[in-house]
Formats: sequence, C-alpha cells, structure tokens
Amino acid sequence: MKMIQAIIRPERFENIKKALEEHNYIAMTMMEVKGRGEQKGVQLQYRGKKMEVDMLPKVKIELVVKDTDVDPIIAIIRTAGRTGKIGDGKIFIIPVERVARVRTDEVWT
Amino acid sequence: MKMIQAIIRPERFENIKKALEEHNYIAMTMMEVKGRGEQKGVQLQYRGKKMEVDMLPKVKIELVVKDTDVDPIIAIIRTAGRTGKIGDGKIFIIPVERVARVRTDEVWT
Amino acid sequence: MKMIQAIIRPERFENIKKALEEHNYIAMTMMEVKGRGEQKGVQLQYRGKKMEVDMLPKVKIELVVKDTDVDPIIAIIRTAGRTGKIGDGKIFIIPVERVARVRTDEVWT
Amino acid sequence: MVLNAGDTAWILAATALVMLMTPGVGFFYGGLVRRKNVIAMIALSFIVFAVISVMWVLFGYTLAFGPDIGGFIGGLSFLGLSGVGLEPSGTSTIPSLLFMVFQLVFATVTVAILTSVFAERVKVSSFIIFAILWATIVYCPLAHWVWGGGWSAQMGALDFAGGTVVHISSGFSALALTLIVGKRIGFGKDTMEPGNIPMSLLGAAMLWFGWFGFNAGSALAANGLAANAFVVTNTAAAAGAIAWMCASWYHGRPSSLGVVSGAIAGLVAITPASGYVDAMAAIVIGAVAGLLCYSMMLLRIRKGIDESLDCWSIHGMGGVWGAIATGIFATAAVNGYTGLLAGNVNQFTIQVIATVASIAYAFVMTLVIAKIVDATLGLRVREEEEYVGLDISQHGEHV
Amino acid sequence: MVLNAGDTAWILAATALVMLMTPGVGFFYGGLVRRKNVIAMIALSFIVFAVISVMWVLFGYTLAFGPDIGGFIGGLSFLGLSGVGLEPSGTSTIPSLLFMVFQLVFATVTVAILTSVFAERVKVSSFIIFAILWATIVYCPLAHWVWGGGWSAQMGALDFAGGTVVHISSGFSALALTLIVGKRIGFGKDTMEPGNIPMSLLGAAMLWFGWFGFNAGSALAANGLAANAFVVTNTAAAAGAIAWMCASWYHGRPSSLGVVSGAIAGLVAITPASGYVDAMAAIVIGAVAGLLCYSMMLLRIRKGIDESLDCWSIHGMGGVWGAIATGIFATAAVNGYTGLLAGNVNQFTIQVIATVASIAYAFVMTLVIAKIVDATLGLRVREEEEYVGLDISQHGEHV
Amino acid sequence: MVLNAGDTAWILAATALVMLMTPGVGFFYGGLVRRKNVIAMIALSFIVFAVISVMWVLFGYTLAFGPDIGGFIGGLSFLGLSGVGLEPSGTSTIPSLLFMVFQLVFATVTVAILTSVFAERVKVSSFIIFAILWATIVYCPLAHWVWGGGWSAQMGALDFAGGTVVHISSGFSALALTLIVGKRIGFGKDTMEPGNIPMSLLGAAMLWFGWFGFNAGSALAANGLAANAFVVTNTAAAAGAIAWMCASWYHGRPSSLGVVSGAIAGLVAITPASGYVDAMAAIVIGAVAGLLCYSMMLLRIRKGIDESLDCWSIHGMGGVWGAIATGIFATAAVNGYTGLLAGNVNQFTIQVIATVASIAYAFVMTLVIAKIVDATLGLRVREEEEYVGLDISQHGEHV
Ligand SMILES: Nc1ncnc2c1ncn2[C@@H]1O[C@H](COP(=O)(O)OP(=O)(O)O)[C@@H](O)[C@H]1O
Ligand SMILES: Nc1ncnc2c1ncn2[C@@H]1O[C@H](COP(=O)(O)OP(=O)(O)O)[C@@H](O)[C@H]1O
Ligand SMILES: Nc1ncnc2c1ncn2[C@@H]1O[C@H](COP(=O)(O)OP(=O)(O)O)[C@@H](O)[C@H]1O
Repeated sequence: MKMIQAIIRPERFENIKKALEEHNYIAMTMMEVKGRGEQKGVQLQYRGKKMEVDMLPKVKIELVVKDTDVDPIIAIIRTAGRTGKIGDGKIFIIPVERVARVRTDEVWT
Repeated sequence: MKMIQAIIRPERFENIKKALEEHNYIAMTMMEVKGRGEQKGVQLQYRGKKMEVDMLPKVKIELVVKDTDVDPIIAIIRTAGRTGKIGDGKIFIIPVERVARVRTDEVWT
Repeated sequence: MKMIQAIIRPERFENIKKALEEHNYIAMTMMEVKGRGEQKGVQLQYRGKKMEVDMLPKVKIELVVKDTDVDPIIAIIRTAGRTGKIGDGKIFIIPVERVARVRTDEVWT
Repeated sequence: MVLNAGDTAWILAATALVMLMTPGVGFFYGGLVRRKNVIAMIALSFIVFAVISVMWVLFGYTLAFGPDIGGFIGGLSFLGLSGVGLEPSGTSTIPSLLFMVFQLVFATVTVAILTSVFAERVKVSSFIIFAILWATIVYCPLAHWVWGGGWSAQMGALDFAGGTVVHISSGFSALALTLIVGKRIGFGKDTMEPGNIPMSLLGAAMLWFGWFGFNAGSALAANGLAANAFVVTNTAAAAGAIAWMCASWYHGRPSSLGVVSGAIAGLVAITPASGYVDAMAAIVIGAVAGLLCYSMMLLRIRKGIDESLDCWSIHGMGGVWGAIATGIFATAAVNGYTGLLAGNVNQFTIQVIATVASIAYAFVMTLVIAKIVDATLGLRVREEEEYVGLDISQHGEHV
Repeated sequence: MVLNAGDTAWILAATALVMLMTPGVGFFYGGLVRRKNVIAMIALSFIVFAVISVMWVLFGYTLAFGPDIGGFIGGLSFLGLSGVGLEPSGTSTIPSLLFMVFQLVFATVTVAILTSVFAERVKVSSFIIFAILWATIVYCPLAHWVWGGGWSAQMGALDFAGGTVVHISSGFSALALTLIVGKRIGFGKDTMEPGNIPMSLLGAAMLWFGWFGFNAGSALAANGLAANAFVVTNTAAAAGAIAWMCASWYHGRPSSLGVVSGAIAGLVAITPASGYVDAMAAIVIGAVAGLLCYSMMLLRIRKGIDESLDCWSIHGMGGVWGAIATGIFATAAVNGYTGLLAGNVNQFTIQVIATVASIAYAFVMTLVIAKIVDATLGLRVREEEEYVGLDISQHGEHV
Repeated sequence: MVLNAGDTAWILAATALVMLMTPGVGFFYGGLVRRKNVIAMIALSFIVFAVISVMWVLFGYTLAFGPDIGGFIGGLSFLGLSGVGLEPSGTSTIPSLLFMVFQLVFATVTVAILTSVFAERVKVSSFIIFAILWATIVYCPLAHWVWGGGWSAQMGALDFAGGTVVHISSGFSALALTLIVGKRIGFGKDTMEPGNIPMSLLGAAMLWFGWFGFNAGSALAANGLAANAFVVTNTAAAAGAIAWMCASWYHGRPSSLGVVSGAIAGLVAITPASGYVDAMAAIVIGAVAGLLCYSMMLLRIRKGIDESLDCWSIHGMGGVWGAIATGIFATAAVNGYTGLLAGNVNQFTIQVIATVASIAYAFVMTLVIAKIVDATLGLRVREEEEYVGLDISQHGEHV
C-alpha cells in the first residue's frame, strides 16, 4: 500500500474529490494546511520593494491505496487540479507497511 | 521506528488517549482532519434521493514508536476506539528512518 | 527523497522558517497540531495534586527534500528552534518514493 | 393615560436589547456543543425568533393579554393585533403596539432558552412544530396568569420580569423533555467538550447586555424603578459570577464558562425580584443563585441526565430560587411590596404557590406536547444524522 | 419646535443602533467570503465607516440636506456643519446635530452594503476613492430627493426609512458594478463556499438589532409611529425568514444562511413601508420579499453574474418590492397615507416613478464613476494578489 | 430636581452601551494574544466586570462620590448604597441609582483596559486582588477629583467623560506595571502574532458602539450637549482611524488592526473634550491622536517594552493629548467653556496640571500596589504555565 499525499489549491478540492469519486476512489482524509513551493510562494510587488508572501492556505489530501492505483490517482489529481499556474501543488508517495481497520480486526498490507 | 497514523472518531479521542497512557504510550501528535472511508461516508436519505455526506470531522493521531510497539498500540486503539459502526477509523503504519530531538543532539533509528 | 516532519514550538516557527530560507530551503508545508512528548507534556502543580497538561499547541512542518539535504536541515531546525526546555520538539524522517508536480507532468524520485 | 415620550424611548431601546437575547442564547449554546452542531444550534435561535414573532402577532399576544377568561387565558380580542394601536391604553404611558412587541421578545427568548434539551439530536422540522405548540399551550397561559390579569396576578404573586413565565417554565419544560427526547448517542461515554468557548462568551455578553432591557424595561417606564431594576440586575449577575467562580475554583479551576454561567444564574434569579428588592439583597440573591445552580448542574451530571446545556439547572432552579427570594427580600422602599424578611409571610406563601403551579403546569403540558410530537413526527434525527451532526444533516452547512 | 428629551433619547439610542449595522454588514459579508479574504471584507466596513463619517460632516450632509437646489441637490449652507447646532430646527424636536448624525449612519451603511460586489478582488485604495465619489454623486442626491425636500418628496413619494435611498441605490449600483469589476478568478469553476457561517449569523444578528434603530428611529420621535415601525420591521423580517427558509427547504435543506438572508430581505422590503403599513401587511410584504429575493438570487447565479454577496438580489430587488409595496399597502390608520388597496392609484404610480428614477440614476451614475476609477486607478488587484487573498495582499494580515 | 423621563431613558440606554465596552475590551484584547491565551484574556474582562461591580456598590461609589474629604476622596455616606435612592438628587434629573450604575460601568471598563499589561503571564488570583486594590486606591480618588467635587473639579479642570480618570489612569498605570510584571517569555525573540484578528475587530465594533453611551451619556441628559458629544465622538474616531491607516499605509500596508486602533485612539482623545469642542475640532483631535498613538506604539516596540496590548500608547498618550486638546479647542458655542484657541491660557494651564497630577498619582500608586501584590502573592504564573498558556493553566479550558 502507498499513501498519496497531495497538496492542492483549496478552490480545486471539490473538483478533485469529485473526479476521484467518479473513478471510484472514495476513501480519503483531508486537512487544511499552509504552504509554499520552491518559487517562494507568490511574490507581491509592494511599493518598490518585493515582498514574499509565503505560507498560503492549501488543502492536503491523503489517500492510502494499492500500489497499482498510484499512477491513475496521480493522473486524476493532475487533470482535476491543474490550472497551469504556480501553486497547483505537489504529490508525494510514501510507503505504507500495514493498514488496520478499527471497526474490525482486519489488517492488510 | 514506525509512525502509526490513526484516524479516529473525535468523540473517542479522550478514551484512546487515556488507554494509551495507561499502557505508557505517552508521546503523540494529534490534528483535526476531515475524512471519509470506502463506504462513502454516511448516506443520508433526503427527500427521496440519497445524499452522500462525506468529509466528516475526524481526529488523526500520530505516534512514532519502536517496531515492537506497533501491534500492542493497534490493539489498544481498537479496544478504546471501537463502536462497531462505520466510521470507527483506520490505522496506517509508515516506516520512519530516523528520529531526532530538537532539544538535544540525540538521533535514533 | 525524504520527508522531514518536524514538530516545533509555534513561537519558533518564524525563526525556523527564516533560517531555512537563508539556506535556500524554501518549499514546505505547515499545519497546526497538538502534541505531547514522553514527558507527558508539562506538569502543572494544582492545589496539591499534580495535573498533567497534555496536548499543547504545536506546529508541524513538512519538507520533502533530497536525501543529502536531510542532515543540514535537521541542524538548521535545531539551531533555530532550540530553547533547551522540554517541548522543543521532534523531527521524523520518512521515506518518499516519488514526487509529482500537479502543474506539470514532472515526476521524480 | 397619555403617551410619555421618555418612557416610550426607553421601552423602544429595551425591546431592541431583549431582542438581542434570542441570538445571544444561540451563540451561548452554539459555543457549548460539538463543532458539527454549532450552526444548527445558532440557527435554532433565529428560527425560533422568526416563527414565534409571527405566531405572537397572529394569536400569541391575544392569548396572553386578551381579556381574561377564567383567570387562565386571554380572549381573542387582539387576534391579528386588531385593536392594538399606536396609542397607550389603560394606565400605560407607551403605545399598545410597543407593549405588544416588548412582550414578543420575551416569548421568543423563552423558547430559545428551551432549545438546550434539543441540542445535537432533534429534527428542525419537529422542533418548529413543538415550539409553536409549546408557546401556545404553555407560554401564553403562564404569561396570562402573571401579567395578563390571570389567577396568579389576582392572588398577588410578584414576578417583575418573568421568573415563572420565562425561566421556571423553560427550565422545567426542558427537564420534562429529557424524558421524551432522550440522551445524545454516546452521552456519558464520549467526550462532548464545548466546541467554541469564545463564542459562548460572546453569547453571554449579549445576554448580560440584553438583560438590562429585560428587567429594567419591565418597569415599562424610564423612572426610578427601572433604575433600581438595572442596578439589582447587574449586582446579582456579578455576585452570581463570583459565587460560581469561587465554587468551581474550590473544585479545580475558575473556568470562564463558570464565570458566565454564574452571571446567568444571578440574572435568572433576580429577574422576578428586580422590581422589589435592593442592591444588598441582590448580592445575596445572586450569590446563592450561583452556588445553587452550580450544584444543580453537578447533580444533573451525576444523575446522568442529558439536559444538555443546563437550561434546567440554571433557568429552572435559578428561577425557582428567584421566585422564592422575591417573597423573602421584597422591601417596601423599592416598590411598596414586602417579603418574609419584613414579616410578610403571606407574600412568601403566595410565591411558593405560584412557583409550584408553574412547575407543575409546564412540566406536565410539555410532557404531553412532546409525546404527541414524538409519536406523530418523531423528535430525534436518525442515528447516522446525529453522528454526522445536525449542521450537515439538517441544514446542509458546515463550519 | 422645542427639544423633547424623550424623542432625543430615542434618536440617540437609534443612531447607536444604526451605527452597529455598518460593522454588522462587515461581519455578515466577512463570513460569506473565502477564508483568505475575511479580514479584508470586515475591514472594508470599518474603512467605509471612517471615511464616509468624515466626508458626511465635511460636505455630505449639506449636499443632501442643505437648502434645495432645483429639486436635485442641497446647497452648501451646512458645509463643515456650520449652522448645524445643538438646538432643534423647524418642526423637529431633536437637536439638529442629532438629525445630522442619524443621517450619517444611514450613509455609511449604504456604502457598506455596496461592498458586496468588491468582494475578494478590488484594491482597497481604489475602493476608498470610489466610495467617496459614489456617496457624493449617487447617495447625496438620492437622499436629497427623498428626505431633503427634493423632487421625489415634492411629488409625494413615500420612503419612510430609505427603500430607494439605501437599498435600491446600493443594490442596482452593485449590479452596474458587475459590468466594470468583473468576476472573481475561478468564479463558476472553483468552489467558493462561505468561510465562516457563524460569523455571518453574528452579522445578521447585528443587522436585525440595528434595523430597529433604522426604521423605528426614522419616526424621529418616541411615539406610536416609532412603535408601529418597530413592530412591522420585526414582523416582516420574521416573515421573510420563514418564507426563504421554506423555499430553500423545498429545494433541499433549510440553511441557516437562508433563514437570515430571508430576514434581511424582509427588513429591506419593509424599510420604505415601515411608517405606513400595519403588521398584517408586513407579513405579506416580508413573505413576498423572502420568496422574491430567493428567486432573484437563483436567477443571478444561473446567469453567471458575480455580484458576489447578493446585494442586488436582496437589497436591490427587496428595495424595489418594498417601494412598490408601500404604494399598495399604505393604510390611513398608521400615518394618514393610503395605497392601492385603499384605492389610491396615484400613490402607487408615484412609487413606481420614484423607484424607476432611482434605479436609473444609481445604475448609470455608478457605471460612469466606476469606469473612471477603473480607467485611472484600476479597480482590480493583480492576479497573484487575488490568488493570495486580499487579507495578505491588501492588509498584510491573516486569520 | 424632578426626574425627567427622557433623560432617564437615555442614561438607561447609555449605561447598557457602556456596559458592553467591558467585554468589548475582552474581545479586542482576546484577538490580539496568542491562541493559547484567548479565553483567559476574554475571561479577565468578565471577571473584572463581576468583581468591580460588587466592589462599586459596596464601597467604590461612596469613595468616589461621597461627600468630599479634603478634595481628595469621598466620604462613606453611600456605603452599601445607603442613601442612593430611586429619585434624583441635587440638580440631577435622573435617579441617583442610575447615576451610580452609569459610573459603575466606567470603573469596570477602566480596569478592563488595564488588563493589557497582564496579558499572557499573570495569575488570575493575583490579578483579582490587584484589580480591587487599584480600583480603590487609584480609580476612586481620580474619579473623585474630577467628578466627585475634588480638587481638580474645584480648580476648574475639564474632563467631560474621563480622559484623566479612565484613559490616563489606565494607560500610565499599565506603563508602571511593565516595571513590575516584566516581559513575556520570548518577548522580542519569538513571534507573538495576533491569534484572531476578526475577534479583535468585533471587540472594536463593540467599543465604538459603546463609546456613544460613554461620551454622549456623560451629558447625563438627552439634550443638545449629548448630541454634540455623539457627533464629535464619531468624528474623532473616524479621523483617528483614517490617520492611523494612512500612517501605517505609508510604512507598508493599511492593516485592519491599524484602522481600529486609530479609531480607538480618536475615541480616547475626544473623551475628555466631547462636551466642549465642535466637529471640526474633533477632526483635528482625532487625526492627531491617530498619528501620535501610532508613533508611541512604534516607540514602545523600539524600546522593547512589553506593554503588550498598547494600553499606554493608545489610552495613556491618547488621554494626555485629549486632556490637553480640551484646553486648546474648547469653544463657548458648545458648552460655554473656552480654550487656548479662544485665548483662554488659564484653562490650558489647568488642563496640563490635571494631566500631570493624574499621571504622577496613577504611576506611583500603581507601582506601590503592584510591588506589594507581587511581593506577597506573586504576579507571574510559573514558567511552564506561561508556556502552556493561561487558558489551560489558569482556567482549565482551551479553544
Ligand atoms: N518540497 C516540498 N516539501 C513540502 N511541501 C511542499 C514542497 N513543495 C511544495 N510543497 C507544498 O505544495 C504547495 C504547492 O507548491 P508550489 O511550488 O506552489 O506548486 P507548484 O510547484 O506545483 O506550482 C506548497 O504551498 C507547499 O505546501
Ligand atoms: N484509504 C484511505 N485513505 C485515507 N484515509 C482513509 C482511508 N480509509 C479511511 N480513511 C480515513 O478513515 C476514516 C474512517 O474511515 P471509515 O471507512 O469510516 O472507517 P471504517 O471503515 O473503519 O468504518 C475516514 O473518514 C478517513 O478519514
Ligand atoms: N513519539 C512521538 N510520536 C509522535 N509525536 C511526538 C513523539 N514525541 C514527540 N512528539 C511530538 O513532539 C512534540 C514535542 O515533544 P517533546 O517531548 O515535548 O519534545 P522534547 O522531547 O524535544 O522536549 C510533542 O508535543 C509531540 O507533538
């Protein structure tokens, strides 16, 4: 199993959620975060001097999925979340060794 | 070391925290998140048509522990967090390569 | 790539951010969390009996970086975030298998 | 009598102040529930305000203040406000319409207080039906008994600003409702911490502020009696806050919610007394209210009763204490009436009778109404909806 | 006439109540925008209040209430408040200065309502310039027409508390502004959910509370007319809330924002009528307003118009309905004036003329002013700034 | 004199308005501290309100307004409100009890303002003791000097609504307290950003709203003087907001906190002057206050003084400017008194003397009281408690 962590634009969250849903990727966890990319966030001209505006509101979604689902999900997030402008976000793939359900005694890897 | 990420019912958080404490698992980090499981969250009948309610408030707890502590902790979370109804949550085990303390120069794996 | 997860004092966040920036580590994600360490958080004397105060507000920062950047970044966070008192925080290093950008089709490992 | 612009000015302002108490209850309660029910809790207060406002002008006012029928209820002369005009009537110095709307905001806040026991588990549709029935069948008669020339007034019971009508009635109705509505899922097992304490503090500020209109406005004039009511109101609130704070400090820490709960307890208790007692008595009334309501809250929790936001322990029991205290501390210097301390046992007895009757009537009728609504429409949301929270399941919104 | 302390007391209180409406609009709107623009949205209301307050004492008041020039605008006699004294003037029973400041808070809240269409995308600097120009060129003449002895008053148009001056003017100006300001980036594609619904509910409570000063204060006295305005204001608000709630329930769920939006729709519609109609008419006026504004909101969304916080559909269309309704429901029993239902076709026609003229004037002049400001200073922030949010980019702050 | 219902109506309403300022300060300050101290900060204002309310009716009022003893303090005739009745006394037209409670809410808000310097680091128990001592030893004499017939009044110093009593006293006491209380741990090193700016804006709205009661209520009548005070209050606030906004814009961006801080600076400065100056002077007074307090805040930060929420720079220095400005701009047209601009050097000198005396008295006595409380009970919480935050450590609550 892998955990897909995607940091996306808050405005695009509903879009992405719906796109994932259509492809039957339902389970997910989301949280509100703040972030900035390599571009140092957005730069605002301010009275002559540049001012860096960093740590903008973002949404982070986490999906734990089978290894084979990683590539399709990345594609879906890209399609639904892309605006082509800086700040569209990043996706990180992290190994998950085991998954356990609280409600039952199921465990799987 | 492993990181145990458990997504649980907010109402059960205190219970789980106390249960972990009793077994001397003290250190943890928690955050408020929203989530839905494979069941597409809870389904609400609404005026004939079904309505999916997703992204319900959840609590996520993260514990970084020795490999041998993983199983006992999963068991504790299950006992303290289970209601037997959909939404009890999931537990993910993620590998941690190193742990460092900020206060001192300690590092361990 | 590795994900560095550092749980730090909220008051030290700006400091750490600036220190990272100076060494050209720009990209990061942060979120507000609550936590306690092995010391069971801070202990407050209260009318004779001790009372444990746990789950204090913390800031969690996540940086996904090249493997060679991990050590320097740990050092920077320590220098900028250390007060020497309990509660300074912990740093966890987690493997990241792949990174994808949403804006473009880039993927790297 | 002829219209007095000064009196009218004060009652216009006082009515606006009391109006603010209904959303004030909403914010106070909204901060006390879990985050998934915050909007629903506040929304109830707005819905109450809208629904009872219309109900009151249509038929509520006439049931409470129409010509007396058997000491029990008002006749239908003022149906749809017919005959309620721009001029004062009787011995009043303010427009009849103004008196009507001043009474309206009392009715709305009473129903809002009652929402405590519906918190986090009741269907908004069933609540609306219940609220209209309750206001009609419980509130209007009680208001008539005390202020509309009913048997309680005839007997000589003193209730300056609504201890029985507003607080005893809502408090004991809430207690009765626990029997029908039942506990929230997980009550006693899961943690159910207040979701937004600053919001509750804001609500408390709105309540304290509005209560000056409530009590000092009940003088229905801008005079010394209004000033006295203003002073004792504030004094009792302060004493209640200090008493509850000290009691909770003794048991642990002085929580901010304890401070404002004590203030509300003091405000409740002084309500019936505010036109009859002086500031020194107000300190006693408020302080006792703070201690009493605090222990009643602990008792309720010990008994495992899910009267969720303590309408009973604060408004019900605070109201009982206030009604009795009026019979104890009333002093001729303020308004000509005397109580037990001045040797007037009679007044004390009358207060007890009025209190017991109000409790009995509110408790029993509420039980009947709630039973009927529950049997026909059902009061509780379904289990999944309760789990999801009422914000989403009832209103389609979330914080 | 001689100063009446009772009347003065009420208008002092009423002015304070109306003052609270300007931040009330700020909180109502602030809760409706995305989290990155909350502070900026609230800040606009404070900035409006400060800027228009100074503008009004310097020259706004005299433009609106100075000696009539051609039925269109006031002369400069009261420039810098010269000649506006501590005593009443003419038939007034309150100090002239008090009348001036009562009018001031009307001007500020009108401009605050208009900020709807600037939400999340307009430079604060350009907005300030626009606001001063708009208040001078649009608001002052309109206020003069209706209350300052202008052509509309001479014609006999009825507008008790500002249906045309406040609501039609801001609503249709907002509509005009959509043509110049344009849509927010991502409008129609991205989700733009309300960021803080409880904050909007708080703002709505402040508005409902303050509106009693707005309408009942417009009697400029503490009398039966003020009481009537108070009652019909509350009744229409309640009916509007219920109507919108039911309509949105029919389409899905009764959202809390729907309840308060309906209340505001009712409040808007009753504003011009509040000195002329009775409570039963108020129920109709409010209920129709709730339904009408709800469908106008749906229409606006269907048309893809980004009049972001519905100033047009609620204030504009609610104001039109209120102005017309005044010509329908005015009844001699309240204030001597009659409307269509009493057979007075003439009044109805006058109301329509006043409404159409206000719409046309506000729409056209706003278009011109906005065009000029946009061409010279530019109204929109840069794209990155809009993406970042106005809290950071305009004010350097964040929640 | 005989009771006037209009005057009474206004002072009843004004007292309620001023009451709201105490929680208003709580919310304003609460939004400025870090999230772990929000509840504690708001709680302080409620605790102050409760404690000082009781203290005032018991012995505070008589110390301030009892029969003059040596120009310094009031005698004990009104202990426990004995002799403070429902009727007016002397030349007053409002009930004596009403005057008492109007003064009460002034005392509470003054202590609330002072909590600035206790923010995030002081034990609630020690604060309560300090507050009672400070109100007794500093506030009551100062109130007596100015309004109770003390030496300052005898000398002819003008202080309409409490520039010296309320603002200079709290501001310079806060400055003195920095010497005893000390800095927060990490001050100057750690970031200490405002935790909830919208909450501060709400508090500011409550303050601006309540301030109309504060200043216009100080006329103690519903008359032209009250109207003038209302107008200049609003005008100075607006001018202050604009001035601070522009100054902070010049240095960067116009923050919303800057706008409201400027408004408060303007409100502070106009407080003593509001019964003596006209609206044009108010623009100057407010604008200068905005600029002055802004630079004083910058100075304080530069000096590394942890007077955490700027009670000194805004209330202290704004109060000084207001007291002096009264001596400059007082104009006979308003209230018969003149200032420097009208050639009355004497008044100006008197104002300076009163100001200096208030500063010296407040500063020195506060130092003494604080030293004693610190030496006996200890003012600071322990280091771990400060780290954890006062919400949990003092109140056992969290947001
Ligand atoms: N190396 C990284 N480590 C952690 N978070 C990152 C990293 N790079 C980007 N992010 C997160 O992703 C968000 C979007 O990044 P950004 O650089 O703006 O995206 P893009 O490069 O696709 O335009 C950032 O705000 C930050 O939260
Ligand atoms: N595959 C997953 N990826 C990420 N989060 C998940 C996943 N499955 C479940 N979750 C999280 O766990 C929560 C509980 O899941 P749910 O399916 O309701 O639990 P259960 O299946 O144990 O009843 C969800 O709300 C979501 O936040
Ligand atoms: N084992 C762990 N698992 C998860 N989070 C941890 C763990 N240990 C520490 N933390 C997080 O780090 C924070 C700081 O820990 P603490 O023990 O106070 O730091 P230190 O030991 O460096 O003084 C805690 O509040 C908690 O959020």
